[in-house]
Amino acid sequence: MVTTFVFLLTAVVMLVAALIAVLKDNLVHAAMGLVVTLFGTAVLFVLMEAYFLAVAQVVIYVGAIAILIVFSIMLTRRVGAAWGAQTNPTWPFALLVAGLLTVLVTRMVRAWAPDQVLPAAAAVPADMTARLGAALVDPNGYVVPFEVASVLLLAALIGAVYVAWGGRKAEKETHK
Amino acid sequence: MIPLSWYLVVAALLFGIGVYGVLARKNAVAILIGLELMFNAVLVNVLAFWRYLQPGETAGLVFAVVIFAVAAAEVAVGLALFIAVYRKFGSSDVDDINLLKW
Amino acid sequence: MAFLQDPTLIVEWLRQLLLGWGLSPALTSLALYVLGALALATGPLLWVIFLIWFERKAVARIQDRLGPNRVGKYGLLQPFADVLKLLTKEDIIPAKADKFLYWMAPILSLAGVLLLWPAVPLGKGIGGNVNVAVLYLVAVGTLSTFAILVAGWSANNKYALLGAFRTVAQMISYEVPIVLALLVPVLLARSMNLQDIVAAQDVWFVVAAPLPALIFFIASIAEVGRTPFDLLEAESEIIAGFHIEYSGMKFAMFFAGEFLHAFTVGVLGAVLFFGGWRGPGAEAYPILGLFYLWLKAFLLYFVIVWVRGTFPRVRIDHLLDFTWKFLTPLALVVLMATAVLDKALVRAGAWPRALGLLVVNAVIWLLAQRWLRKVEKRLEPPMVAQPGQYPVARYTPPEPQAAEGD
Amino acid sequence: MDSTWVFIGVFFALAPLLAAAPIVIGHYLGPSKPNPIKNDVYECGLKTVGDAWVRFKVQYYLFALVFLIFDVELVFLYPWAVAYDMLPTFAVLEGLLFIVMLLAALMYAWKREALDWYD
Repeated sequence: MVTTFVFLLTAVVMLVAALIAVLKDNLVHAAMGLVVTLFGTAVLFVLMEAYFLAVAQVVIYVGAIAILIVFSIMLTRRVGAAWGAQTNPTWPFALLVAGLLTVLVTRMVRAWAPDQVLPAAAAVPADMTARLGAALVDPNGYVVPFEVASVLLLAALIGAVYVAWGGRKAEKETHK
Repeated sequence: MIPLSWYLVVAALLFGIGVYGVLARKNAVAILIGLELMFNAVLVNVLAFWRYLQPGETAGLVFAVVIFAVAAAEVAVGLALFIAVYRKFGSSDVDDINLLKW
Repeated sequence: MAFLQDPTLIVEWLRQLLLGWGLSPALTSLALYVLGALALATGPLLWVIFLIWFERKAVARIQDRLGPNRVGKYGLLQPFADVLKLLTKEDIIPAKADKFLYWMAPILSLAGVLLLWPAVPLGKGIGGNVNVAVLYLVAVGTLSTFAILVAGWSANNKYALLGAFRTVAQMISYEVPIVLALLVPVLLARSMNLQDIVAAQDVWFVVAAPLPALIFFIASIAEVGRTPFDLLEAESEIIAGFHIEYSGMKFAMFFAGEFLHAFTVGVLGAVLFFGGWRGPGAEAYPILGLFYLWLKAFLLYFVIVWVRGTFPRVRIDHLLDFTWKFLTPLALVVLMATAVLDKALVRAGAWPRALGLLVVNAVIWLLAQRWLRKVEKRLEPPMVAQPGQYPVARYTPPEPQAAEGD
Repeated sequence: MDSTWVFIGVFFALAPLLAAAPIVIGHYLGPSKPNPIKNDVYECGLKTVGDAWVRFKVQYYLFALVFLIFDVELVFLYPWAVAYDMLPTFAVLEGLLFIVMLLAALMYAWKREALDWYD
């Protein structure tokens, strides 16, 4: 009962916030919509008893990714300037594609798993976080994705710093 | 109890909204916002399947964790490119960046 | 007095009372949750009023002043007078402000601090028992960061926005060493649950992990934005930073949030490194555990106030260098050393393990000191007093530059 | 569902209300005599410089960027630390390799002067 109510409330808030995120011309408001959606996702994770991932979702998405996005929006805009239209003239086309995709997937889901509920025996083990940690470094488990992720992040950092930052000397010259 | 399909429908709607954002927006950061919505929809999907089909296994959780890493790398590099372009062209509109047009 | 031995009895008593009134069991549980949340949230909020008085008085004494002494005995009623004044001040909302976000920012700022409290274990079996508590603390901390960004943005004042950028850059930079330092107690206790972390401290973790404790403490002070890391809102130099456009009660909420956050840092430090509610007799009488926790937290809070009263403000480049080029690498090295040694010493018993880790921490600290001396020599000319001269570095005016926004 | 998480949910609903209450009370208790000058942007004594805008400073972005990468990698390490008793020596080394990667990322940003503050 309570979980169903919380789920429905979260879902509605999330979807409205997601609409704000893609429709608002004021991009800071759009980013705030994104933050609310990300938070709602974390609530859904708690409902699914994936507690570690719920907090990780908030730490990574809300705490780091959203802040990076908000930074980029605020840094590239004149304070007090008008936003102007943020939508392409071809938006009806986009609406058509997105709408078709959504309807198709939703119909497929309804047809495939109409009312599958949780099996009675399906409990999440209490030490799930420890199991995840062990699996991440287990040679027979997922050690390759784990190490590849670290290399990917290292590469991303190097690439991003290289692209965005020319070093102090180059920086001084571009601003002269 | 909440049926599995509810989670999947919410994820599908979220994904659709994200697709619309990616296709309809002008500003590069706004496109990234749409992309993030799509990533989140995928995360909800993955975890819903984990919870309902294999709650004792770690595969679903590992999948979600790897998606976190990929999303972070994508945002970092995407925004770095955006900022480099902004510094070069003084605009954050993808329509204005048309060097490859000719 | 059974209550002293088991405070959960009060919950049972309330539950029976509510059930006796004819409420359904589900509704009773909900009412109890709401009551508990109200108690846990209003307690810290009222405590803040005392903290404000204490801090003003303590800093005044450190600086050889009297501090508040007019309203009530020892000025104890001063904060109440302040609250009354702030409540009846005009609530100015800038005409061009982004109204909704402008209202949200102070609320988020204070709520972000209050939300840390449900994770804190207050005694054996009472208080927070969250299975991922340590990361929960980090996650809730991001709300405060967001509040500042939103506050700086919504007022539509470019100085507020600049102040917010700088504050956020500082906060996220210091979050890295905090997250790294928090990893060490988690590693030692094999759990993210603060209740388990307290239970694992047969030997306080400050013995096994003095450097992470220090890193956590320093970085947390910076995260709260207190002196010596408060240059982003330095009252005596620039006006305010991100809350420049806030007045009345909204401004007070930012302030209350900061004071409460400082005390909460004390509480978290006590839980993570100083044994939390543990102490003689705390197992038998959980109320005593609450008292121990409060005492330890208050002592740590006093150190924060002491630091505020004594240290000069640091410069922004020093501030950022300090976290990225000293605290973060140090925390990484300590983490690696702790991980390796802990695996080797895991069967040695509590005290040998703690002492072994202590020795490693000491060695790392000495090496870090040596490295610092080396870097210091390379960077700046030594500030040594010559005969007849004051030991003051010579000020060289910066080269004149074209007018810049920042 | 764990009961502590229900409690946290209730707390999440209540804490903002508690923080909002004094603000709302103050809003209605205080006088309200707005005028255009009072509600104008507050800047140091001088008249507002209209189109002066915040010059883009890539520094802020770089700190946020390095922070993002660190944050993600550190979150990965928490389950590793929790599972420490279950890990063989080999798995511990895997974790250390991960931390070394992090150190390498820090070194790169450091050497590229991306972590320096300049005016």
